[in-house]
Amino acid sequence: MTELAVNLGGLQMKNPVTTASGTFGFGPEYAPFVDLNKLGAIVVKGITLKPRKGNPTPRIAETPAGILNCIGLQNPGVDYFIEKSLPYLRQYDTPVIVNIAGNSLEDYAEVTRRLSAAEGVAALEVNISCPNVKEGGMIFGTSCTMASEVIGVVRQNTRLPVIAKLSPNVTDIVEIARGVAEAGADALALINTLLGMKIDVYSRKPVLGNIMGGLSGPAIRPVAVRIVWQVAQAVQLPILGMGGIMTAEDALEFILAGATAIAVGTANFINPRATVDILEGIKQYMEKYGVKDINELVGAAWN
Amino acid sequence: MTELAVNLGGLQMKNPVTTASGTFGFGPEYAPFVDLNKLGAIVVKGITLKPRKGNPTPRIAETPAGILNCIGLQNPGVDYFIEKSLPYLRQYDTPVIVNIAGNSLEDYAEVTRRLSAAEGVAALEVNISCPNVKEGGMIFGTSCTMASEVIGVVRQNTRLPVIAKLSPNVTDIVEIARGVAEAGADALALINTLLGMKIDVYSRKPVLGNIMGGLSGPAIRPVAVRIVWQVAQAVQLPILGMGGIMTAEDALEFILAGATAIAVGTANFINPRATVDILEGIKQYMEKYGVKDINELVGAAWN
Amino acid sequence: MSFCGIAEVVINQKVGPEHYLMRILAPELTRLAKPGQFVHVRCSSVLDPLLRRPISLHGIDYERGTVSLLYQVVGRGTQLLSEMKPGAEIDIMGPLGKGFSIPDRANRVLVIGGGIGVAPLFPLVQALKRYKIKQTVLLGARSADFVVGADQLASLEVRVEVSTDDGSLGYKGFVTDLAEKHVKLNKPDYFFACGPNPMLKQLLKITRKFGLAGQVSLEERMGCGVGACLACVCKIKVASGRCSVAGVNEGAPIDFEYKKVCTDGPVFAASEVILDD
Amino acid sequence: MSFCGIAEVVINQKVGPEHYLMRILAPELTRLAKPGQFVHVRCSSVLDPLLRRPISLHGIDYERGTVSLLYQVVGRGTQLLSEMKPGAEIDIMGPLGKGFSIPDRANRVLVIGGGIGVAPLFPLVQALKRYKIKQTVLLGARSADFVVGADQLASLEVRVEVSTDDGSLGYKGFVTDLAEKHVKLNKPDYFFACGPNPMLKQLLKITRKFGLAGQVSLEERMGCGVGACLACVCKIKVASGRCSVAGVNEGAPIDFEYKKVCTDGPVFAASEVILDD
Ligand SMILES: Cc1cc2nc3c(=O)[nH]c(=O)nc-3n(C[C@H](O)[C@H](O)[C@H](O)COP(=O)(O)OP(=O)(O)OC[C@H]3O[C@@H](n4cnc5c(N)ncnc54)[C@H](O)[C@@H]3O)c2cc1C
Ligand SMILES: Cc1cc2nc3c(=O)[nH]c(=O)nc-3n(C[C@H](O)[C@H](O)[C@H](O)COP(=O)(O)OP(=O)(O)OC[C@H]3O[C@@H](n4cnc5c(N)ncnc54)[C@H](O)[C@@H]3O)c2cc1C
Ligand SMILES: Cc1cc2nc3c(=O)[nH]c(=O)nc-3n(C[C@H](O)[C@H](O)[C@H](O)COP(=O)(O)O)c2cc1C
Ligand SMILES: Cc1cc2nc3c(=O)[nH]c(=O)nc-3n(C[C@H](O)[C@H](O)[C@H](O)COP(=O)(O)O)c2cc1C
Ligand code: FES
Ligand code: FES
Repeated sequence: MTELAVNLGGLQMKNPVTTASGTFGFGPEYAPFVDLNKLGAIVVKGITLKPRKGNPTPRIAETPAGILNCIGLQNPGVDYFIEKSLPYLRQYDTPVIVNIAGNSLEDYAEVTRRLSAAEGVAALEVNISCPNVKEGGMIFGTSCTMASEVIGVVRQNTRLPVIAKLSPNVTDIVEIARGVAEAGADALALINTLLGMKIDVYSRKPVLGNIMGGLSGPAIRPVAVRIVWQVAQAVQLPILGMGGIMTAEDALEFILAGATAIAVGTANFINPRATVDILEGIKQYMEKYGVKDINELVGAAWN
Repeated sequence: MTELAVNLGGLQMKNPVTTASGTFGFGPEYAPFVDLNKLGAIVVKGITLKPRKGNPTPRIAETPAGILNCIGLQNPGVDYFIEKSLPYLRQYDTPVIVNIAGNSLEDYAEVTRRLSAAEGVAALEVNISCPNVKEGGMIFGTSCTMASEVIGVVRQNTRLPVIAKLSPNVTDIVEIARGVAEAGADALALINTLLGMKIDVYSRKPVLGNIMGGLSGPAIRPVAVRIVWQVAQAVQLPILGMGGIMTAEDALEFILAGATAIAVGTANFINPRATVDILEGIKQYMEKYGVKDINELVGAAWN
Repeated sequence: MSFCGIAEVVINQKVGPEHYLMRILAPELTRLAKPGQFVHVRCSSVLDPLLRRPISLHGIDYERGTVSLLYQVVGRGTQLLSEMKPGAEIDIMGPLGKGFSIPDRANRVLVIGGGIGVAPLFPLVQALKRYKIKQTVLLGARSADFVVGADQLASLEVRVEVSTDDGSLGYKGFVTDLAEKHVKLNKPDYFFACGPNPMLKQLLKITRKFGLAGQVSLEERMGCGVGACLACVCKIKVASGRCSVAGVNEGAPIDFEYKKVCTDGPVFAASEVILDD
Repeated sequence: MSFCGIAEVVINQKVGPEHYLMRILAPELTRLAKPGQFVHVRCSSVLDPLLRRPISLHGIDYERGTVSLLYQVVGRGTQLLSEMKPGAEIDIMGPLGKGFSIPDRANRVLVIGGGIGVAPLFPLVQALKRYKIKQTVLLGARSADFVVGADQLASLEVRVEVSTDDGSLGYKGFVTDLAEKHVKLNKPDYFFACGPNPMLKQLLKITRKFGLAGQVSLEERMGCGVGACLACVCKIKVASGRCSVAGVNEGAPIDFEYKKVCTDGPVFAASEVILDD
């Protein structure tokens, strides 16, 4: 038997396959295609204290082997989420990781408190890396001091495992990873989107409603693998790796680079069954190459 | 008639289409496919003071809509270049931009002096952004102080136009662009490759001989366009834009974002006539949409 | 439930200057399909182009288990679609979205299609016919060759009127002018429309002026197609005291919420949509 | 000069468990082609997979203006190649590289192909025949079904010997063992070889031991294919006093320079190549 269970900073998961925040809604959207019980965890769309309308359209643009998005954290707010979305998710035997964002430290603190008091939240993924909102978001994630402050505040307000989600748009991500580790993060989520844009040469205007957006999908995978590789060897925290994972091979690349678990994002849009297909592929690889425990593969490419 | 001539920080070019350093050799390689006289300029492979062997193989890996390379600045050294490569290039009525790199400030200074004394060098592109060499290279380009120092040293040793080639692997590229502008750069080349890597899940080893490499090609275009857009609006220097340009439309995206000229890199490998095809496509676009002078399009997407 | 998997292209033929008709054998999908719904198709088996493309159901043949798509080549994805040969495999997902719903009180219905917007109107027209509801179909296009499907509609024995921008076929002018005339003259009691945003915007002005209720099918760029990514939103009036929902409330900002074209739509009640420029 | 453009696939058929033979009508390219050269082909018209793939010229038909490629499906690019139908357009660039050169002094030649390495040896064998040089061809493969082209070679009336790792055809063992036997027994005066690196490494040990001169065709991952990117380098001994070029200079580091497989090769003098593990 192949052992697939992993522990992500205190969060016990039956397998390493999760969903990337913002690409899997709140669960029911992909339920027609995926048995949600099969997933290692479900990471839901970013939640803020108050509801947010998000950005004007167009909110998505296709790029070579990638997409740009500028959703702008549209979400119904934490109270609505706890009341309406959590009960649905509680039906499943799969831990729910809530991705949170805020405009201020106080926002992060309050969202953390409310979610920690709610039933059925297994961990918090702290988004300090959203490129699509004016206040907060990425600005928190590109400064080491601010990143640590946010994680510190979340840490003080919860006993749940805290996963810090970092921005790749920085000179030295290892420094930031060290900062949030010291501030009390239990795990790291790597990576959020790269800041990008696209111009329509016929209208001579930016394509996206918000001008810039976050680049995701297979195009960014080499950058994401590199970041996981660098951080995993420098910082003693488990990593939730993501960025362009489409197949089991892609997922294994992240695990070999040092990720303990992986998240499937953009791939869901192309293959709604991507998560379970990837899980199946990982199992097959392990059987074929005689890998008994997935944890043997974590960081196995280092030497 | 459409006017295609542009001026890149003192370098007069008959059209905005150039080649990206390292992707077009020293000229003769693509001469069977391209009339070199048609190009706005030729940017040659990075040159260092002493010959360099470069990195072990594999030096290239394919990624989704992109490639990773870790050539490691293999080159025959500045003297060989001046003696053997420049005479060939002087046959053509096309300005030659020499891309230079070094391990130390003194290296940069000496290469600059030798090239400035040689006949047939039209401008220097200063590579402070190579991700594939241990000393020098990118480390110069990710620190604002060091970037300015290198450009300052080159500036002091030449009257040629100085183009600073920046690394995208930074938190705040505008800050670095401002720094090199103050240090005396006449133009900016944006962008060099993104740091990335790839792991072979069967051998469980990094694919590249040098482990990490630089990501180029269409995959990175959204990041490159975003950087040109940001820098062009913040810094008063002309920009040589590059990163994933495959077609005339792609080139126009950079020009609309604020680039005065563009460089074709990875695309040469896929279509050896990419440079001239792109030039032709730009002309057709201008004729179709009644653009008299290409300079009208520079930054035309800003408002 | 939705289907997602490989289906077989049965026919893929050129039916207009840039228009193609593709029939796909997909019994599981067809069984669930309703007029106004769409499918999300992959145009390539590799990673470029990456995203699926949303295309409306133009024909639903429950007996043969096939759906047809009527699509216009506008970019790379539709270009690749048009190159698929009969027998080819296509990766298709659907049916998706909420389709048209036919209200009990509708007796004389006006159906308006602009450009490729005619595509989803066919199964609607057939359904209206089955319900024996009187209908007139107005089709607008750039020029005569861009009018697709008029003959087919005529063969269904419904009244069809055509307008072209250049007058090369039918009424010379916009289909919205034709619609306004028709509304004045024949006083329909309901309408359905699909077409480009400027057309819908103009049409909403007219129908709101005359107090005509109806449904419109919207388009927006999509990621997932299933309501997960929030890319495809459109502005929907918030049913609060703060704004008038009857007419276009010039000047005063109308309060809105973003709804998803892929799952809340693509068909919305005409009274609730807000179309920006 | 080199050709780069669209050519027509004439034949593309399966000829082994993972092997395909593609014939391409490209008169301009064919006219320039020499044994040992290669072409650089695009496997997709979109941006994924992005790079061209280098494939040797397996057949050169100057009269018909066609070249043929013998290739093994090992990844996505070759998979896509294998799916091309006769009549399809293929984006092809070449001929590239320096091919084999036949030395005047060669009288009894040994030709060794390992795996798909046989591909470029066909036009060489034909040329050797034209020059009336005696030759023996040794082919090595995993197992019987992986031996391709033995029949064709036999039909050229050259002596062919086969080895398979599992003994399912011909000699059981590595083709390098066969080569060593042959060198000892028949004392050839020159050799040509193409195959995987471990095979070439072993072969170089043998030929160096016996002082046999020859040429080997190397493979390396390529970007441009024209000498511009410096991706495809291999280690070539520097002809300086500092190192022995005759034997493998165990222990002492051999000084080398990187040369380009695409333009300095793919064929190199056996005496000058250094193969790492
Ligand atoms: C619900 C719905 C139903 C549709 N039904 C039909 C139909 O029946 N027939 C038909 O011809 N077209 C229909 N369209 C429009 C069709 O989706 C686009 O023409 C198509 O996606 C263009 O793809 P492309 O690659 O050729 O163009 P590109 O411009 O290269 O596409 C680039 C990106 O923009 C998106 N995009 C471009 N145009 C549109 C558009 N109008 N709407 C949404 N996304 C767009 C693409 O999906 C892709 O992600 C429908 C759109 C929606 C939202
Ligand atoms: C000069 C030369 C001549 C060749 N001739 C033949 C031939 O006649 N028949 C044949 O079957 N194969 C030949 N090869 C090998 C062939 O190029 C590879 O098998 C092919 O590129 C694999 O592509 P893929 O997409 O299927 O595999 P993938 O592994 O998916 O390719 C990924 C990348 O690695 C490169 N790559 C993978 N394997 C090789 C390899 N062995 N050599 C160089 N690059 C590689 C690819 O070009 C691509 O860039 C030759 C290689 C060279 C350098
Ligand atoms: C449409 C969309 C919405 C996203 N929303 C969020 C979000 O709300 N919070 C967050 O932390 N990351 C968000 N992300 C980033 C993803 O979770 C993930 O980090 C990124 O897309 C890289 O993974 P991928 O390439 O597999 O998509 C979003 C990404 C996409 C494409
Ligand atoms: C094989 C290769 C070699 C390169 N060598 C250099 C170099 O020597 N100096 C340099 O400044 N940039 C070098 N670059 C970076 C390119 O000049 C360019 O900045 C980058 O590739 C982005 O453009 P592209 O996506 O069009 O290739 C190299 C890129 C590639 C792919
Ligand atoms: S396309 Fe993702 S929510 Fe509609
Ligand atoms: S492939 Fe570019 S130098 Fe050989």
